[in-house]
Amino acid sequence: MKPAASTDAANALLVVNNIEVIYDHVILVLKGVSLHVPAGGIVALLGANGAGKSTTLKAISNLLRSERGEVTKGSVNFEGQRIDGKTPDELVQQGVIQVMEGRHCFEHLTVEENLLTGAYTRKDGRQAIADDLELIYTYFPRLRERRTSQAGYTSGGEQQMCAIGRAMMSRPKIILLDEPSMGLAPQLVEQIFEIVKLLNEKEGVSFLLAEQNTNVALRYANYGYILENGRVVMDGEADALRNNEDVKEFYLGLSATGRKSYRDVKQYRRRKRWLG
Amino acid sequence: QNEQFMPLLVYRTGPYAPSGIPLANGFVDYFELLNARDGGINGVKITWEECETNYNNDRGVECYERLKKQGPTGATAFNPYATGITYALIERATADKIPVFSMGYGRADATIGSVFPYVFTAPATYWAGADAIVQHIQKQEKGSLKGKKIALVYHDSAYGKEPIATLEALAKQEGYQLNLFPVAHPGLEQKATWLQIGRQLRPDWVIMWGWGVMNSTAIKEASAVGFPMNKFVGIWWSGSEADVRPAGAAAKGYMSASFTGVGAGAKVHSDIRDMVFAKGKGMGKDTFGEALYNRGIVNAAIMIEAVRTAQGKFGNKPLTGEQVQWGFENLNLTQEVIDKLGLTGLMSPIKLSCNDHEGGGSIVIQQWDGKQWNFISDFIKPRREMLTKMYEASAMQYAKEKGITPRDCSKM
Amino acid sequence: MFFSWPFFFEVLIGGLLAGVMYSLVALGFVLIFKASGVFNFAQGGMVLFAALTLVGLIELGVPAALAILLAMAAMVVLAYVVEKAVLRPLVNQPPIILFMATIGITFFIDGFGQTLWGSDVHTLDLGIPNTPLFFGDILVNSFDLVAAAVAGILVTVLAIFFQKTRIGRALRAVADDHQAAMSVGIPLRVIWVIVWSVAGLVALVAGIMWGSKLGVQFSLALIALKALPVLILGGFTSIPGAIIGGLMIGAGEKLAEVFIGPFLAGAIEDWFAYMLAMVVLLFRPQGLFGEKIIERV
Amino acid sequence: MAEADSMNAAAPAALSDAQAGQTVLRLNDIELGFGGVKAINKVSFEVRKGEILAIIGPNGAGKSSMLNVINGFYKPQKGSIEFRGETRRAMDPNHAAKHGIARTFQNIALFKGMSTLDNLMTGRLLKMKRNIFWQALYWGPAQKEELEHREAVEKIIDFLEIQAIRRTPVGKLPYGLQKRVELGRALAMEPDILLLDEPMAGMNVEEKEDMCRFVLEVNQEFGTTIVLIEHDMGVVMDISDRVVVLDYGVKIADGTPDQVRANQRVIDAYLGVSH
Amino acid sequence: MIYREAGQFKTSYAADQAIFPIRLDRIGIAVCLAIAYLAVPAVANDYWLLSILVPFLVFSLAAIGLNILTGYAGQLSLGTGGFMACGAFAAYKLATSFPDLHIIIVFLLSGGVAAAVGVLFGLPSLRIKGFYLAVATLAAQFFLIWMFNKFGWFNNYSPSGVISAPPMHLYGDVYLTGPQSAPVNKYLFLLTFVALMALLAKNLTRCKIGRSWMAIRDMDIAAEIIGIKPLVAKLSAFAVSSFFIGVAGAMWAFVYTGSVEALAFDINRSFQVLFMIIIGGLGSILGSFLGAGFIVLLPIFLNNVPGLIGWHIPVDMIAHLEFMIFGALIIFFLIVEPHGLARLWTLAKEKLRLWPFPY
Ligand SMILES: Nc1ncnc2c1ncn2[C@@H]1O[C@H](COP(=O)(O)OP(=O)(O)OP(=O)(O)O)[C@@H](O)[C@H]1O
Ligand SMILES: Nc1ncnc2c1ncn2[C@@H]1O[C@H](COP(=O)(O)OP(=O)(O)OP(=O)(O)O)[C@@H](O)[C@H]1O
Ligand SMILES: [Mg+2]
Ligand SMILES: [Mg+2]
Repeated sequence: MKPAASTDAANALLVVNNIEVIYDHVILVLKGVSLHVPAGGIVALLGANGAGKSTTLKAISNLLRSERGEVTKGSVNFEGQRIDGKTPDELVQQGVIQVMEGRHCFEHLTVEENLLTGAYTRKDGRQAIADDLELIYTYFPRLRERRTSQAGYTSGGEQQMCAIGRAMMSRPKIILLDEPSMGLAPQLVEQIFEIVKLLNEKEGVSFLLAEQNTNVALRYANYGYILENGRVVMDGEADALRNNEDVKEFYLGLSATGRKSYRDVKQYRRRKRWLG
Repeated sequence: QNEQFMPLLVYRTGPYAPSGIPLANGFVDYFELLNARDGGINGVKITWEECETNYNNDRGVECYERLKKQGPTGATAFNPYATGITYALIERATADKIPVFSMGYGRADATIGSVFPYVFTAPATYWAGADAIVQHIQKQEKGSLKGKKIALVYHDSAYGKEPIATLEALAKQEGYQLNLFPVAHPGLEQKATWLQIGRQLRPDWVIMWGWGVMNSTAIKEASAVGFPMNKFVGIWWSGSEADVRPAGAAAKGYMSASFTGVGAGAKVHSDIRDMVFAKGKGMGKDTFGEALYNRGIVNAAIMIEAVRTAQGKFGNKPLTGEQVQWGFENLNLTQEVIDKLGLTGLMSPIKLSCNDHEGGGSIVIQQWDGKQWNFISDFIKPRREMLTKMYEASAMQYAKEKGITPRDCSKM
Repeated sequence: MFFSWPFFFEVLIGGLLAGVMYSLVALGFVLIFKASGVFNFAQGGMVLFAALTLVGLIELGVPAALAILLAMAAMVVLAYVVEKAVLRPLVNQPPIILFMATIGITFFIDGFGQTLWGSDVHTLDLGIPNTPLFFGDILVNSFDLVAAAVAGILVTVLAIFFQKTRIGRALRAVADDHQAAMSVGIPLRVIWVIVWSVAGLVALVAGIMWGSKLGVQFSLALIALKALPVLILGGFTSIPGAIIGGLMIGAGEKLAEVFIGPFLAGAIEDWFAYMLAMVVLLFRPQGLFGEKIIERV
Repeated sequence: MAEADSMNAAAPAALSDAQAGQTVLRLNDIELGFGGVKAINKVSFEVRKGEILAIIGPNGAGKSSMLNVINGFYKPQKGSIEFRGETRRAMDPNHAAKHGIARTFQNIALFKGMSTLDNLMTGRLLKMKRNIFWQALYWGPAQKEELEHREAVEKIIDFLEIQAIRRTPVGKLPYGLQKRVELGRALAMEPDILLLDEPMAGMNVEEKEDMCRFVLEVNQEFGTTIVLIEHDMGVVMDISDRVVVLDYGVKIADGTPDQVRANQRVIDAYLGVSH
Repeated sequence: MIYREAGQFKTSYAADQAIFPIRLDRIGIAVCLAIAYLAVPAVANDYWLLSILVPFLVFSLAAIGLNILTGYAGQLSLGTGGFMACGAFAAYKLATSFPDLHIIIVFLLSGGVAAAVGVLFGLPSLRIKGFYLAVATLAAQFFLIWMFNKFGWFNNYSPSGVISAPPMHLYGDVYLTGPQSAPVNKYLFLLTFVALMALLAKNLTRCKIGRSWMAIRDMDIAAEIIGIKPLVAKLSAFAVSSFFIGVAGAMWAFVYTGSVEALAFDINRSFQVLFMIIIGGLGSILGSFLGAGFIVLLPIFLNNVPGLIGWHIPVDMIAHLEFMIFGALIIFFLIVEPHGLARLWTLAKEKLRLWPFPY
């Protein structure tokens, strides 16, 4: 894809440095995760269920506290400043916003009101906000149709669009996207990633995306980290990862003979693990 | 340890604190006075401990259990200061042989000492109070209540229901019509009640058995529907400063029954000022001379005199509850004794016996003039022949339910 | 006792006006619930605390106007402390936990208020007249009219605050999902301080009205119990609902007490209010004006 | 009851002309609207015994609503449902559960406060018969019954390879595992028809493979009929026998995966780039 | 000794389903029971027995009852006081109408009466949820107290409306109520009774019915879809819960205070029990005990400690402090562990299991 943006941690937009996360004072979930997102980069965070992707994102956006989680070691820097002590709203104002896994729309608000809450921290006037709202509607025409429905009554996919749109309304510098493709129709998945690319190219927004859909993610990202059991077990340029044999087999479902059919994976099979 | 221990169940906090505080202060200041002035009771020092009940039955029971064994001879006598707590303590205290002195509250039928040996109701029960109020009204109505309408506004609880039987009996006897208006606890809202009374029924008199915030609310609402205050009489727990002050000017002219005196003019008051407050002791500066403060003093004094009486038989030493019970039953507070104690005008004479635990006290009607309470009647003697019959009937039923064989008081 | 129309209307009007007094308290509940999804049990305690502070200051010799300002300030400080000490550490917890925490707050401020100002009863007289007025044959109390006017103004102002400001939307978002609200950059802490402050001010107003009526004493905290049926009838989330619920409960319970009570030996108004509210809930589980409860899979 | 019997009489005729497996469930002209939104508009299709039927369509097309209609959570305004020889206006959730319809949900609907084991055990509630007094004693027949069902559930736990999380409260599990537990709960009901609403959303390829394996195995071993909503075309095309395509409330195609893949309307409405 | 389950293999599901699968826990509970039955009666004085242990046990029972309804079935209720009153008044009527009825039968029957009333007031729960239901249960609370207070029939027309327990014996001259009752007997009887009831409750909650309650609590829609009838689950929760609470109310009136008026079961009682289960832990039988212990002991502790260490604080100050400390502690516990003391206990065990490794 694109030439890799600077891999030099010092110049990166977002640097996560060896963080450790504990839930409930007893459950150690991240065991030293380091990664960085260069300015203008799209970085994918891949890994199995429970690997700690969401936790990593929440550690960055500081939403962990509200789940009784705690960063016990390491640091997070954004634009050269430490941000691990900041509140989520301060982070949003600085330009770091997260789209949470599982949508989390405001059920009782209408779709449009949901989108507008995204602009809460903005100070650039009504017109700018109205323009952006219009922009979102052009990206997601379905939302325009449902703008006056209560978000609680929209379908899963509509809620997902709503959540992404809401985050975009804050005009962030970096969006932490947690599983954007989940529950979306294939067409929409492509669309959303196209939008990601567009925002990235046009508006210079950086992305850190936790994604299960490795195929799409690696197509759009320029760098990737693979997380397993709370550790980064592999990282590299997206292209390199895509050509890695293990990634191919376990994350892309490709074998030497091309894509396997899901029908053929019936036999019991031990999964291979990188042990970090 | 030459000490006589007095347990004090108080409520200085919570919804009834406005009543509980002056009461408790009266006790404490009187004890302080006796220790400072007389060195206790015949040389036996008085000690005491307060226990906060919050006007709560189970807390009251807990306090009782906690305090009953304290002091060298255990608790002298308990003043539960709540009808519910009194009920809960009767059986326990009887078993533990500690007197329960429910002065002007609790079970009226506990007056019958042969069934309730350890419960004392002097100087007057609610039933006596109801009778005295009716007597007062009768006097105002020039002797006849025939065809008059009287409304009873009452706290819808054990306490509030106490006078109903008496008032009904009297209604039959005197020929007035009695209407009942229960007010649900805690009584913050009485608009419906007072519209019914003031605008629909329009009775000649209203009697109130209220408690806590219910009292001042009733007075306010009564004035809001234009009911005249000088036709409105409360029982003694509806007759303290805390009950009328919040109602402000509206309360002027409101009356209540009482069995204790008003003001801070008795000798005991000046003694407390000189010998307790002057030494920086005592708690009642803010509530000095209030109706309930005085009631606290009187209550403490009766208890002390019961101990003193018992000392006459058992010697000047700390006494057990059982001994104090004898003291209560043989207590004879004549006017001279009252004068000697400096309580002149604060109480009427009483004389208790084995079977009569009420002691024949008298009741007086007081009126609020906007600043203070003033007596507007003489001490009224309740008609005890009728009441005693009612007490006995009720006590016998209790005895039957509980399987108690009454003592034979003629042998005592 | 006989029935007469003028008396019926008297009771009705008296009931409606009494209901307005409940609404004043219910309003505080609605504010906090609507804006943060917390069922604030401490509202009654806040009413007591506000009134105690006000009377305490007046009794210290502070002029009434200044005392009101200081009491307002006290309520804002209280809001700040509540946010910092209670809500912040409990963000994103289920509603029952937050409800429980507000019970903790209730105990704390009940105790704290009494520690500061004592448990005795205080008279609060701001000169609101309490005289019977007659409209034709029908008696209406002037105090109740003043209370109704105050409540009317309060509701209008609050409704505008919620509808016309950007904060209003944010408040509702917080009520739906704390974490999501944080994630889009709504400063939860600021929001909470604002809401609790406003609820504190409403509590002060309720405290002044109820305190003038009952005297300022511990029992003020108990009026919360009279506000609850109003709250469920109107719906937890509706400001106008608090008023209309109040009117309905007030009128309903007074009429019931006067016209049904005598057949049931009286003192029925408390449970009648709750029964009335419950019957309404059977038909509308979210109260008359509450937001519809979303049930989906 | 009498009404139901008379309908029974008509049923065999309908069954006999089903060729590629009997029809176990047939939806006729279902219409469902919410206020202004028409979520389902005159949709009819049938579910045949032992097949894997996929329902696909863009977001908001009415797929989940369709499942809700099938198991009775939504009552359609028009149309009827034929199931087990009875024709009904709408299904009743309890009736559906009793007669072997189990499902999973798009937004996971597990019992968050309970452990995995308990969640699966809830799936067996309908099969437990002992009354409350035996249960209170937890002795004799009640205990025996409990243990029998425990054994059945343990088999499912082994099958789904979730032994390690048996005692974990499900609220704390990662998303993918929760989906698996939810499948387990549905399986514990030993259903004849299993409705799966996006069982593989949020999973990576490897996990999807596992999930497919479970679905296929259930289908083949127990002959369970499966109706499944899924957005991953790879999965849909590989494992389903038949595909129904919905687009904003209307059915636009119904056929084998290959037929559907080739259908231009489906490509326009849903697939976008061809797969 | 190391607290661990490793090395203790279970060979059957029955063993695995046991209430205390870990051996050390079993030993622990045995020790607890031994202390409760042997050591306590030997050392405790009347004050401890009557004012602390007896109410603690009665409250524990009520808390278990409410926990079944609120903690397990998720139906928030503020009607506990009303249902306790049902039990108390039913017991009184039964005991006075049929003087020969054995006291245990009286208790069980009065629990049954409370259960029936509970079911009646549980009916709205089929439509009403969450806080709305909580407030609706207040209707039950106010109505029941009003009713018992109002109609003389319930208190055998006692003029004050107070009922007091007639003397009743367990057997021979072991009296549980009335003047001849010894505190130790009351305590031992309650201990046994409550322990058995707790066992029943535990069994119910780990069985079919308990699971259907929890399912309704966690997600009622999904529960309905897997075939749980909300009607049955909710009403059975109301019935069982009210049964426990009713028995607790009867014991309160008979064994603890000996006499009560309806107002003793007012709304504050409901709140008190609710605090117990929230502080103790929703959905935990153990938590019900811990919470009851906490709420019963805390005020007594606060009242006694200053005296013991020679501090003389005026009682009103203590009372206010008690309010404040109580409030602060509730908040503190919620912050430390929103799921109550029982969860703290499990977490502690969890740590112990991992010990000496921190994670
Ligand atoms: N609030 C919590 N309390 C305790 N443990 C938690 C909590 N949230 C997550 N975990 C645990 O942390 C681990 C990592 O979870 P996380 O949600 O970060 O995984 P993930 O990589 O995002 O997985 P998925 O792809 O399923 O979303 C999991 O094992 C999970 O059980
Ligand atoms: N209870 C309801 N009230 C109002 N509208 C509803 C309700 N349920 C569904 N809808 C609407 O019906 C339409 C179909 O919803 P449904 O959930 O069935 O879509 P879906 O096909 O499952 O979409 P997705 O793939 O995004 O999950 C949507 O527009 C949704 O907003
Ligand atoms: Mg995740
Ligand atoms: Mg769907």
